[in-house]
Amino acid sequence: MDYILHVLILALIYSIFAVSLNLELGYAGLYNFGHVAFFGIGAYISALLSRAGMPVEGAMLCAMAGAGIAGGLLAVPALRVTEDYFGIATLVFAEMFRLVCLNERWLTKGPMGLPGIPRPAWIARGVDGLPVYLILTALAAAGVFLFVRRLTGSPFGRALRVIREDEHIAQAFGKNVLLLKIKTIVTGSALAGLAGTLWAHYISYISPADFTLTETILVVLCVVLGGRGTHWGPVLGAFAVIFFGEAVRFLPIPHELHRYVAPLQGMVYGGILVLIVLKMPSGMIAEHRRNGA
Amino acid sequence: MLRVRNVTKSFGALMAVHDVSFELGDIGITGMVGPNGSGKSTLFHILTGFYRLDRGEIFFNRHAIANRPPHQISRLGVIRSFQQTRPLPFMSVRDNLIAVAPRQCGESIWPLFFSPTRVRRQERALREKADGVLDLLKLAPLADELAGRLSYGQQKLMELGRILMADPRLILLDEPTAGINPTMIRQLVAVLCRLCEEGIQIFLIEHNMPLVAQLCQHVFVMDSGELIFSGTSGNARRDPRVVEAYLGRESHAA
Amino acid sequence: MPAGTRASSKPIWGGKAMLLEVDRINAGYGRTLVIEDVSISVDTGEIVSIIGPNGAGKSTVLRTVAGQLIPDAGAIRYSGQDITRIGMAERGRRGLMFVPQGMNIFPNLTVRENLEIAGLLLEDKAARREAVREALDHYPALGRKKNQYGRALSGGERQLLALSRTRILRPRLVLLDEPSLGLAPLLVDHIFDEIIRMTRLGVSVLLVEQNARKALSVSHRAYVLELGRNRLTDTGARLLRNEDVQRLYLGG
Amino acid sequence: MSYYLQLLLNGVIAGSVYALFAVGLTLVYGVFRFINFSHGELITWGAYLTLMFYTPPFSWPLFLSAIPAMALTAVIGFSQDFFIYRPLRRGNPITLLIASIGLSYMLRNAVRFIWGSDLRTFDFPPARGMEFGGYYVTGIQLLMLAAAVFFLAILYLGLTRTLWGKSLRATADNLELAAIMGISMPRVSASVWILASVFAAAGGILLALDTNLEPVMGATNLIKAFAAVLLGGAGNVWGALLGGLFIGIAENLGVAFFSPGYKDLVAFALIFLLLLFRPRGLFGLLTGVR
Repeated sequence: MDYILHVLILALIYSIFAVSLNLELGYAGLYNFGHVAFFGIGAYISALLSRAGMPVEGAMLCAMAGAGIAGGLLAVPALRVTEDYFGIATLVFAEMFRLVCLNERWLTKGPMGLPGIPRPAWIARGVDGLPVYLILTALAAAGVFLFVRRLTGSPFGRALRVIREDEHIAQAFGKNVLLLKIKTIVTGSALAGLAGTLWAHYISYISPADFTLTETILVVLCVVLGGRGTHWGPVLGAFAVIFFGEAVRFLPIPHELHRYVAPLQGMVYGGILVLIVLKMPSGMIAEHRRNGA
Repeated sequence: MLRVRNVTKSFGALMAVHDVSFELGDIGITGMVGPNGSGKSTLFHILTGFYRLDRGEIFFNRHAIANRPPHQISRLGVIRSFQQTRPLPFMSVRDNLIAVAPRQCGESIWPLFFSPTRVRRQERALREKADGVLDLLKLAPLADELAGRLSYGQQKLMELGRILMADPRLILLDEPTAGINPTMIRQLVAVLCRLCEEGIQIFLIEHNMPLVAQLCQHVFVMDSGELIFSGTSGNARRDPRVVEAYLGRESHAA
Repeated sequence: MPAGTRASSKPIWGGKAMLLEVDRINAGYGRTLVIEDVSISVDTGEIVSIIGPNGAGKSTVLRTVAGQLIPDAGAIRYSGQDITRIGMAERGRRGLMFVPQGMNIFPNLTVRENLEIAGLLLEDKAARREAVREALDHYPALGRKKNQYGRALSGGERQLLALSRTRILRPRLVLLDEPSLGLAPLLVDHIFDEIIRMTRLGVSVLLVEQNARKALSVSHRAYVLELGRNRLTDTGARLLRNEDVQRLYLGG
Repeated sequence: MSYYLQLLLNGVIAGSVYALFAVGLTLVYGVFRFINFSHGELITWGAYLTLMFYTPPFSWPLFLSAIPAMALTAVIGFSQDFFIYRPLRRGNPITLLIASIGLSYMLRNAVRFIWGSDLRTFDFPPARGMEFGGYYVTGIQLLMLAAAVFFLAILYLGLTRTLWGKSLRATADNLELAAIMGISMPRVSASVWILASVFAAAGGILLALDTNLEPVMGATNLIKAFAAVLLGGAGNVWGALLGGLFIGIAENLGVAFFSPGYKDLVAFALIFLLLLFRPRGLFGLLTGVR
């Protein structure tokens, strides 16, 4: 039973992470492959602040703000280049983030990571705190989902779609494309920071090894598999990816073959990503069948 | 009122636009013509902020708009069209019009959550405005159709509808009649004339000289980056430099 | 069959087939048709040009004949054989050479390397090396700059380099897309002299040109296109004096 | 002073290997206008395949085992394009980037699946550094430098002396004109992918001689190769070579100023700066030959 709560919490955290990426990737056409860096920044900020005695709720808010600001710092320079270079610039940003975490031992304890990240005071530690944490995560996920749905269903979302389809038209009709993109990335990064804090305080131990290309692949997979530019797509994708990831644990695999599981899973994730792009680019829920604002 | 002074632009060694100066007084429809490679498209992109100019100044009603980003120029009422139609294929025709309307408070995050009524009110107003424009262009029955499924000519009309949604004071059209059939051209011309009567200035780039003669009171002719003629289209046809620009120079016999 | 041999195949039904017959072709990009039912023909030894106001579809016709664009309908016959759907390389081997508009040389290859690539269709290595050497001797302007990169050449020199491919491949028909684009008037005369010299090599020319008078003054025959359709056709000399041509360009 | 020269020497050696990675990456970009993210995995596969042939049950000598390794890597490289990239070529560059990221993740995990995740080495006997003029160079480093120079020399001769090489450069220069000239696209694309794969594999093998093998070695070196490509001007083969050398030297000299942990940061920071200020690269058109 506790295991199911664990998987649900993970899936909800990942759906926040995927919905926030979808705001950038699905609606504005911004292929931000560095999204995991903001997930990490959120996790580290709230971990450091809460370990230093700050109440967890405050730490979480600071984490979101910090991640948002970091998003702005990346967006302003990175938006000067075209799509595919933007994708590579953000990917490099994520790797730089991980490298800084590895080497600034005075702050992040480097590869040993940060143990003992406290949970909010009103949530019990350990296993019996799970149901309450699940509620907290569910509320957060619902809040983020509604916030993003309101955002993308509004003229703001429509303007993003104009930018995604044809930037020249957006510019020619008075839309400040750069400002809209920066707002989108700042918002998306802040929400990724939220996912990061929820994850940090749930797992209670983080290290740079948790924010690698693997996480980037996973969240891109959630969005692309689920359906870019749709409301429910990323959530569906997140649940599918997490359940597949966790379900593998139940397969009756003899011990000596155990080491083959993780690489096989990685091959499957990579393979699905390639197949989706090749055969089903619009993902499970196709955007335009649901027609516009 | 558009004033262009000594605009010059070169791409590496190629002098695309060389020291061009002209003014669009309060003439209704003005045309700019010239053979391919004469620099008229480059000038058009400079006027609308998509290209940066090397030297010169441009004024639109007292505002200096040289090298300003396209969205700032557009907000002054200088609205342009593109040579190829660029519909937003996955949106309905009406949404294509509403999406491009300027100054939408719903496009910034704060009002969305803190003054939603103002956003809803503006949405309704834009919807009515769009339907009005669609009636003017006789596209009303297609309002809910996906823009991607329209014919090429209908997309050109929709593009004009989008321009009207942006409350234009000066419309810059890039080869509006390229690739559409004569009946659709007549419909387009009728709409342009009506806009003129409402005081909207139109500046039209076209190489379809007969159409320019019929539509424009005043014509500029460009050839290899330079402005070689300014006057009525009737005189343009008889001006030796214009004839040579178009038909070229006969050389010594083979 | 290396290009340049003279064996022109005779059609079975007697009567020598025209070198090139374009028969009612329709072509365009995406959903928009640019040319409809356009027919033109070129015979051996002729210079034929296609003129007409911008957007008349001149280049589209040429690119369809060259094989860069497959027409939606109609047929193209070259010395009696249907080549409508044949690839550019095969058309090149049969002696049909295309010089595109604008950037028609390799800027980051040297002049000599440009010529070697130009001669790629000559299967025989020795013949290719000989043809390149002969071309470099024949055009001293290119010979002097044979080790310089293409991008260092002036507009006129670039066009000469593009045209010099004719001397290497010795094709039977050359398609030229706006050779005078972006060139100063003096250079235009120089380039057209070169085109005329080409015909002395037994090469026929199909020429698309915006500089209508210049083209008509060197053409045996010419076709005038308007809005993607055949409008007029006559000898170059008569079209020069034809009033309709000027009205087509300038209206009124 | 000799300390810096030693670092410089190490830099040149590392740089020449990075150049091997960068040259293949920029050639693919030159012809297909897309950065192949899974180019890194070709580096990894080249190294691991060589190790496979070098150790039992094959245990062939190093040179002999490198040949089939590079050949198999070329097969992987060619089939990447044939089965995945070619159908996507019409789409926008983003789908190609996502596909190449997914493919890279798949190939990396395939290495982990077959050879496990722990470090492996060729475990040559620790060669005492040969000392001349006060600088220490191990036998392996000399071999690396010699092999890299050998491969780059072949590339230079191939691209400037043979018609095949010139048609490759012509296609990278102007794709449309190359088709008009009768250059066969299938042949060019096959040779580009095979060339890029062989050079990546060669670089991977040389790298593995000096350091150890791990499944993620390709990814870290890919970022360096990409920095070299940007430095040289995307699509510019000689620019990529110079870019690779520059990065090797910058990294090794950098060690004298900040902690070795940040060695990779040099390439990352360089990419960021280059992307934002000089996307066309420092050597843009200086060296000319694309």
